[in-house]
Amino acid sequence: MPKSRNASGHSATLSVPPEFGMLITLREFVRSESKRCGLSAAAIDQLSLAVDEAATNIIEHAVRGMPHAITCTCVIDDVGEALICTLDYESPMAFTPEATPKSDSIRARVGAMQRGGLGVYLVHTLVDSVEYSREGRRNRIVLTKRLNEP
Amino acid sequence: MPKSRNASGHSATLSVPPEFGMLITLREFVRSESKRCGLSAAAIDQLSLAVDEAATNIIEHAVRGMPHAITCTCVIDDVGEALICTLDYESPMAFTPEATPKSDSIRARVGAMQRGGLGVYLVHTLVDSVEYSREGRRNRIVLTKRLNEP
Amino acid sequence: MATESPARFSVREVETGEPGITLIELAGELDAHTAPDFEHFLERIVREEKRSKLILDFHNLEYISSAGLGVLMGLIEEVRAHSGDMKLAALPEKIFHVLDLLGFPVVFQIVPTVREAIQQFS
Amino acid sequence: MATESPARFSVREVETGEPGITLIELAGELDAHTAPDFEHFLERIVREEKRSKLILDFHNLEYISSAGLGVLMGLIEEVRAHSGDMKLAALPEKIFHVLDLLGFPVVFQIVPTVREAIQQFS
Ligand SMILES: Nc1ncnc2c1ncn2[C@@H]1O[C@H](COP(=O)(O)OP(=O)(O)O)[C@@H](O)[C@H]1O
Ligand SMILES: Nc1ncnc2c1ncn2[C@@H]1O[C@H](COP(=O)(O)OP(=O)(O)O)[C@@H](O)[C@H]1O
Repeated sequence: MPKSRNASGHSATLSVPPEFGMLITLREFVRSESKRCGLSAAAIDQLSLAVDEAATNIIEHAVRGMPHAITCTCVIDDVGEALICTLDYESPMAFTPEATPKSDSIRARVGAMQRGGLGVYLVHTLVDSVEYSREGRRNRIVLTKRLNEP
Repeated sequence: MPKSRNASGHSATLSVPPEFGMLITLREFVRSESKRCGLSAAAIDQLSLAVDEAATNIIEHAVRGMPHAITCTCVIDDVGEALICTLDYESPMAFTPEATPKSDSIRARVGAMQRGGLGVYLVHTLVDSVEYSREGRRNRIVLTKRLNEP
Repeated sequence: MATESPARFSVREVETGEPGITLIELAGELDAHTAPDFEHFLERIVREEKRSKLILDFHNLEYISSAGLGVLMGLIEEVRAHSGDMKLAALPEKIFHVLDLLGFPVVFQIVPTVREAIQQFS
Repeated sequence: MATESPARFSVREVETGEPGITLIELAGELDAHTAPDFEHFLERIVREEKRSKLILDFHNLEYISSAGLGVLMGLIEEVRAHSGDMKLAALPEKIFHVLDLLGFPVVFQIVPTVREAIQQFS
């Protein structure tokens, strides 16, 4: 389980209706929060793209047209080493990708000019860790991005 | 009463703990939402300053140290002519400024080098209308900014 | 609800003076919300107007997600089937990074400037 | 909680080469959160170090709210009581607008450039 105290009290929470038109609002929020938390410009670009891809999938495959908001929070972890960005949404079904796509299979797919299937790979590649969990009817995707790139 | 349907369904909502450190997050949210809604650069500056001043007062005079978040939404009104930005917060007391400060009295105050007392004036001067209301234990401040300046 | 900003993404054709070459300029943020506009625009050019020497000028593009990349993927084979190509020109570094991560340079001609893309077609 | 960005507001002294003149450079966003830093900085200069010919360089200041303006208001009389002044130089247009709206130009010397502010003191 992600440390749920990180999603509480001392951080801002954005909630958006599950519409593609809200992706820009979500990205801007992640950008401004991760800047405030001291992420580098490159890391901000990577995290905001990862969040966009994860949220695009949530909207596309899980909740589009449903009335429930997707919420997003960004906080620094307890030891001050990483930004933890959490997406939380209500959905009738759990979701955890069976296996994270590998770089080779993505390159093969792109090389064969097959459309789609890039989102989950990007999410996992652009951040340092991704955790999926479900509590009641809510799914949570937690993306962790280290403040100091290795 | 402000049109409460504007604060629902189809807009993003930001909620922040009542701390001055969250003002930048709030301003960035208002900036990105009002840009998305088509406000001019000058109007974006004015609205984000007005929201900052109103929220600074909420934190300073009403809710600092309390556990309840301040929420903010920005939506276009039903006729597409103005952006409606709503601040909503729980507070033990209602708040409506007795009289909106006049330009002359503000200038006299500044001329006499008296500190403070500029926030409410700025809020009212920078937007086209300000409405205060209370429902249960929640206060609401609704700022309206026209899309096309007169 | 009139919450669309006119300015967040745009795609338009720009005159090159070179007959047979179509220059398309992208600007703003290309995501799952704006990708359909981009797709309709390109489909009209490729399917209805049967143009096949395309240069996409990325210079003013600020953001791209996989939804935008999917549009390119969806049309590249069709363009090549008409003996044409779709060259990607003037990519900002952060946009190149995303394409590079996914192996796009293997499939797409990525060219430093629009001028060079035109020369390659001529 | 380590949620402070080091970069959102800064205030520092810059050498002018002119004895007796103190040049202070502001950068970033000055709001109710960052105003206390600014206030402590200025109080040290005015109260502890008793310096009174101050120029504030606003060139890199991106934002100011009434909390930041309150800091200026809180010290201007003290500076003048020591036969000095606090001149505001190189204001970005949008920051000037806010000060102008509140009648600050009646109280504060607002000068186009740091160079002119130095000349006025010399
Ligand atoms: N949040 C989610 N909820 C349900 N299914 C998802 C979610 N995210 C991804 N998926 C599933 O994983 C698949 C792969 O996603 P992705 O790599 O983004 O490619 P694409 O969306 O183009 O199919 C999707 O087709 C979908 O079936
Ligand atoms: N949201 C609020 N809740 C309670 N009181 C408020 C609120 N906003 C303003 N006030 C009151 O109005 C007064 C004037 O506010 P303002 O013009 O911002 O000046 P200042 O905050 O410097 O006193 C405040 O001192 C406070 O008493």
